[in-house]
Amino acid sequence: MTGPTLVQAARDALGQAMAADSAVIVLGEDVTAGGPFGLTKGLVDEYGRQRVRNTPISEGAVMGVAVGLALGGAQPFVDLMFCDFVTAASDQLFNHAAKIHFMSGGCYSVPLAVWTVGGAGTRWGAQHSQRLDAWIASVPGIKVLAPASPALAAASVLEAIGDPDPVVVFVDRALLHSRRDLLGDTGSPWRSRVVRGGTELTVAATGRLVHLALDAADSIGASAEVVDVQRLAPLDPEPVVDSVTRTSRLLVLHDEAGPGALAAMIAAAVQEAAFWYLDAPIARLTSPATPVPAAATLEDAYVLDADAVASAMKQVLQA
Amino acid sequence: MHLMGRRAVLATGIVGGSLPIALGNSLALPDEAVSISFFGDGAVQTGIFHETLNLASLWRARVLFVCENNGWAEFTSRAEHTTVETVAAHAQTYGMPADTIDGGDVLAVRAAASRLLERVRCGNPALLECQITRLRPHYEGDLRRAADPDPNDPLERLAAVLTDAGEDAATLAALRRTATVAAERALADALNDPPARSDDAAHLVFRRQP
Amino acid sequence: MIERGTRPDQDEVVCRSMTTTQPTELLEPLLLARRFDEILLANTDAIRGHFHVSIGLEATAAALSRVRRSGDLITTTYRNHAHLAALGSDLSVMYAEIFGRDLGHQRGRGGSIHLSDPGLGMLHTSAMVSGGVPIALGQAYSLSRTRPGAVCFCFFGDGAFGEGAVHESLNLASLWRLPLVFVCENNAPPGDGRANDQQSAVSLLAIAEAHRVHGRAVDARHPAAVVDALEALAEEVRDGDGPRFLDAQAGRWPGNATFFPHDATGRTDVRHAQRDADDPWRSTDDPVLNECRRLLAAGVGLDHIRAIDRRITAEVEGALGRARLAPVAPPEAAFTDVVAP
Amino acid sequence: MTSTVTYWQARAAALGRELDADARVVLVGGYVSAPFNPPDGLLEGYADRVLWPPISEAAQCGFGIGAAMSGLRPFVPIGTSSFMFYAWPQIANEAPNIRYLSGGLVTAPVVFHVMAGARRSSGAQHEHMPQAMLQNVPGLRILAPATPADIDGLIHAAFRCDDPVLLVDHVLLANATGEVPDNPDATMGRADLLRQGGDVLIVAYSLMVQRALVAAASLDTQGIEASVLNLRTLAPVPIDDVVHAVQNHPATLFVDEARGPGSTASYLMARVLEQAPSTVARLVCSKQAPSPFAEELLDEIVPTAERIALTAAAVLRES
Repeated sequence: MTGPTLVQAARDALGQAMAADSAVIVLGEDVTAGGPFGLTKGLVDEYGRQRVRNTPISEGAVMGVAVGLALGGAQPFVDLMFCDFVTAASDQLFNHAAKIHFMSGGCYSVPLAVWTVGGAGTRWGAQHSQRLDAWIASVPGIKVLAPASPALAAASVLEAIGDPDPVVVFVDRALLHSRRDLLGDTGSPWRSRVVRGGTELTVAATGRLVHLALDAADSIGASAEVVDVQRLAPLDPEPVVDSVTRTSRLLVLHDEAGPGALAAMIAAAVQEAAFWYLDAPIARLTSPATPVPAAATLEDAYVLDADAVASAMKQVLQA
Repeated sequence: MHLMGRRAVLATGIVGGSLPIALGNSLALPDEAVSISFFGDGAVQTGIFHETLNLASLWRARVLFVCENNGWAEFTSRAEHTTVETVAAHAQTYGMPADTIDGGDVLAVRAAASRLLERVRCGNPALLECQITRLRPHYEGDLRRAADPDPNDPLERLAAVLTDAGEDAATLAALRRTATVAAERALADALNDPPARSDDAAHLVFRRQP
Repeated sequence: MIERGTRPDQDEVVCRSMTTTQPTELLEPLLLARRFDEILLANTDAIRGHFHVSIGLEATAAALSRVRRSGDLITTTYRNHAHLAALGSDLSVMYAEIFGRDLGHQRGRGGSIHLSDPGLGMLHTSAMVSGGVPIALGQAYSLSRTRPGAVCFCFFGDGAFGEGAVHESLNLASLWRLPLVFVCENNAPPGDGRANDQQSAVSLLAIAEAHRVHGRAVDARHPAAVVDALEALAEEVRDGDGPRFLDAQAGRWPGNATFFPHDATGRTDVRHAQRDADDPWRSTDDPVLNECRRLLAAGVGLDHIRAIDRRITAEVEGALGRARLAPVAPPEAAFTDVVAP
Repeated sequence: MTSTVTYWQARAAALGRELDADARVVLVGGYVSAPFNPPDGLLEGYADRVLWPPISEAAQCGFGIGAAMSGLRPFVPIGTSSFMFYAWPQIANEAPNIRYLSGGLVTAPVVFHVMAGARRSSGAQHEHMPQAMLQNVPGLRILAPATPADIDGLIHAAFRCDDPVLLVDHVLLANATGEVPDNPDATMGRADLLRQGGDVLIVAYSLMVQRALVAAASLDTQGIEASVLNLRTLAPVPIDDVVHAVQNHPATLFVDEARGPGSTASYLMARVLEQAPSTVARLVCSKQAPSPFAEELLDEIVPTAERIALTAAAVLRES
């Protein structure tokens, strides 16, 4: 695996988009310094401070500025660092960006791209480790992509910037420095797709859990079909449904805390569409319903790992 | 609450919500063009107002912030919302030119806006605080608070100014008639318009369906 | 609401290092805070995850330890080590929390960025920029109803002025005349005629004043000056005169970085207070050395200062040792205390 | 003993009772009934117990949290639920983490109250159901009354809970009538079977309960007997009650005014299917679009009694 890491690939794609279109403007805290994860590294040297704009810690206003830029014909790209900070930007994202096309009767669209990183496992504690993709995906009017490989991250960045609607690219922190490819990841980031064929069980997963599912399937020698559900909004369950009609069993994996809204929605969609094909109850594996703890022992107990995925797969196969 | 024109008019139902959008808009506009953001004095106590004014000043954005200050935020008087006397004072804190004027005097509004817009076009965001009287309740149908007993109707005041300047009553009456006819015609057109097509609702969510 | 009986009484805790009025009374909390972070930086192998240190900001913490009274409440930030250490929080419990041990106040759930100590009136520490500021409003209001004369100290950094919540809070505190002392630990270099490169106002005090919250700016490189300013402001607030704001302008420690601090200056040597240095940190910015200089000028001997330093350093190292031996948080503790049983 | 009252009367009476009973109770804001409902005298009767914050939702909600942590019992009416987004950092990222981060030493017993959902012709920015997102926030309890007895009992329960509570209210419930017992039924976390019928179970909460009752009455005329289960509590969701009811019916509808992805309904459906996999179930959620202003459009989006009844009849034909 000698290709770029996920964040390097995303950075290159962002640079490519900026080179191709002078309307692309990057906004965020510390973006001139490259951002906390290197997403904007070096961009200021090539494109200057007008197009790579450092902002104060004003997430609400910055998201609003991006909406205004988008309405004015620019292609803003907001680096929202941690997805936990979507709390502070939520009014502009959920109440404005998501709705202006609708409220204006289609007069205006908001071509806004947002990049954000989330997920536990790096000892950042309760307020910097949440996975809040389900929130964003539950608001009509926002598209959410969750790429799980460098190639898909690059494609997602390019698609998000080229799209006429608000698109959030949601990346697992655990994958930022991963170089691992996935089957078929040169295809469109807008469709869920099978990344491992199998006949006994379908596993629907997103982000880092796609890789865990692949590893777990190998380790227990199961004939599991793994579907990478990378478009979280509008949710794209058809490839999962399609797979379940062949395997008759489904395990849904998602890293959200608590009730696991996205996992539940996938389960509900499959139940409605493929009820008569199912040989076993649909199972879901999500993070526990607690805030994310900081201590290593506690966080390790919290985070879903390959063992948990493997045992969930075994259970579904035996059910 | 969300009436939007086809050319560069955006309305939001969230207090303070349009302020940063106007700022972002101005950054995308060609030179010389400006963004104008209207809001009420209730928005001044939202955090987004302060975030936006700071950014606008920092980035020398071409925005004119126009506060229509009627002394009421939803159902509560300004005195119960803040101890700060004028909205303009906040703008000055962020290094912006600002004026507080009688917003019921349309000629004064035009003069002050023109003056500030010159500054705005040079990259100095500015704030115009128009002190006005609330003539209607917070929303139509709210019976709990009557209209202000001393209406300071800007139209009547302008009519008086024009009359003093020698405009004859017939001309003024004709102007009123023209406006009334236009409004009535628009109303009639709207009433004749078919109801919104129900299949539109879900189709308007995205410009491009993925 | 604090559940009683589980931690030492706060009066007992606060009096721990305050029983005397020696000229060196300010030096002790300063050194406790400084040595705590320096020794932490030498033990990063035990830290799992993210942390910040308070080096360079100890003056406000030390001043707080002089001005705080029993019954006062405090909200701090992700940069909180000095606040707890200077107030006399149990250092081994602090280290334990940072190392993810069960002994920590948060039982390992919070880590460095959420350190708090309810026994000291620090009920909850938000790690979000400005997160604790609105919460301080409600705490101050409670105090105004239940403990006249008590105040809430609300700490935040200069970056928090970017967040709208701080502006909303300043306005509300002023409107309702809440017993609240806003303390901005400001380590941003001033900009070109502006408070800093993220602010368009001429100063942070000017922003607070615009919300009718009056206050002072103080050179927080000099701890004694901070004590005077904070004391005066807290008195005005205790008298029922509404909230006050302190712009505590600290120097910037060279080791601060975006994510992880690095030990840029090594162990502070109090003997530098007597020597010339050519770097700004040692010559002008370091509040610990500045306090040593003040003491030397007042006739306190260097040997006396060094003796105090040795005692405190030994205390901190002892605490570190106890924390390192403390058992890790048991995994099942990840799943409790989410809601009331 | 019971008495028959309107929902808005029951709400004012319950709050008055709590204010009388406990001097620590304080209202941080007043939009809990007025201006949404007829004057109920509450704000006038307890003027000295009501604080009127400016339009500063973040400060208002943080204030409530701080006051709760330090000994008061604040009730924070935010008014229109869409305005919660301004206070999202406080409601979603501070209040629910306090008990957990303090290792159980500190609690924040604050009650947030919102008027959620489509009240008709208020448009996309005033008709959110954001509580569905907050299901994914461990540490927060969410209550959703549907009847006068519910609001009476759940206000009582909320003030006796030591965790932060979100009370999801609905403007269109104001004129619902029903009996209120003399002693409030303060059971939190139990669902209530409001209507018994053997053919189909309709699970709903808040306004959708009232619509489900209307739908059930119309199904009666077609010879279909429907049960209506009122959830009352959304977090923690009364899963045992739901599973029990589901197992006694050949088919189940999960009705929710929230949009499907991330809704209580989809979560419940997934949970139920894990425990009762042979259930024939359907989701009846708001469609994936913001709330339109025009009523003709709104009725396309938000479930109506008619849509509930039609779906019930359709699912029975299939099962």
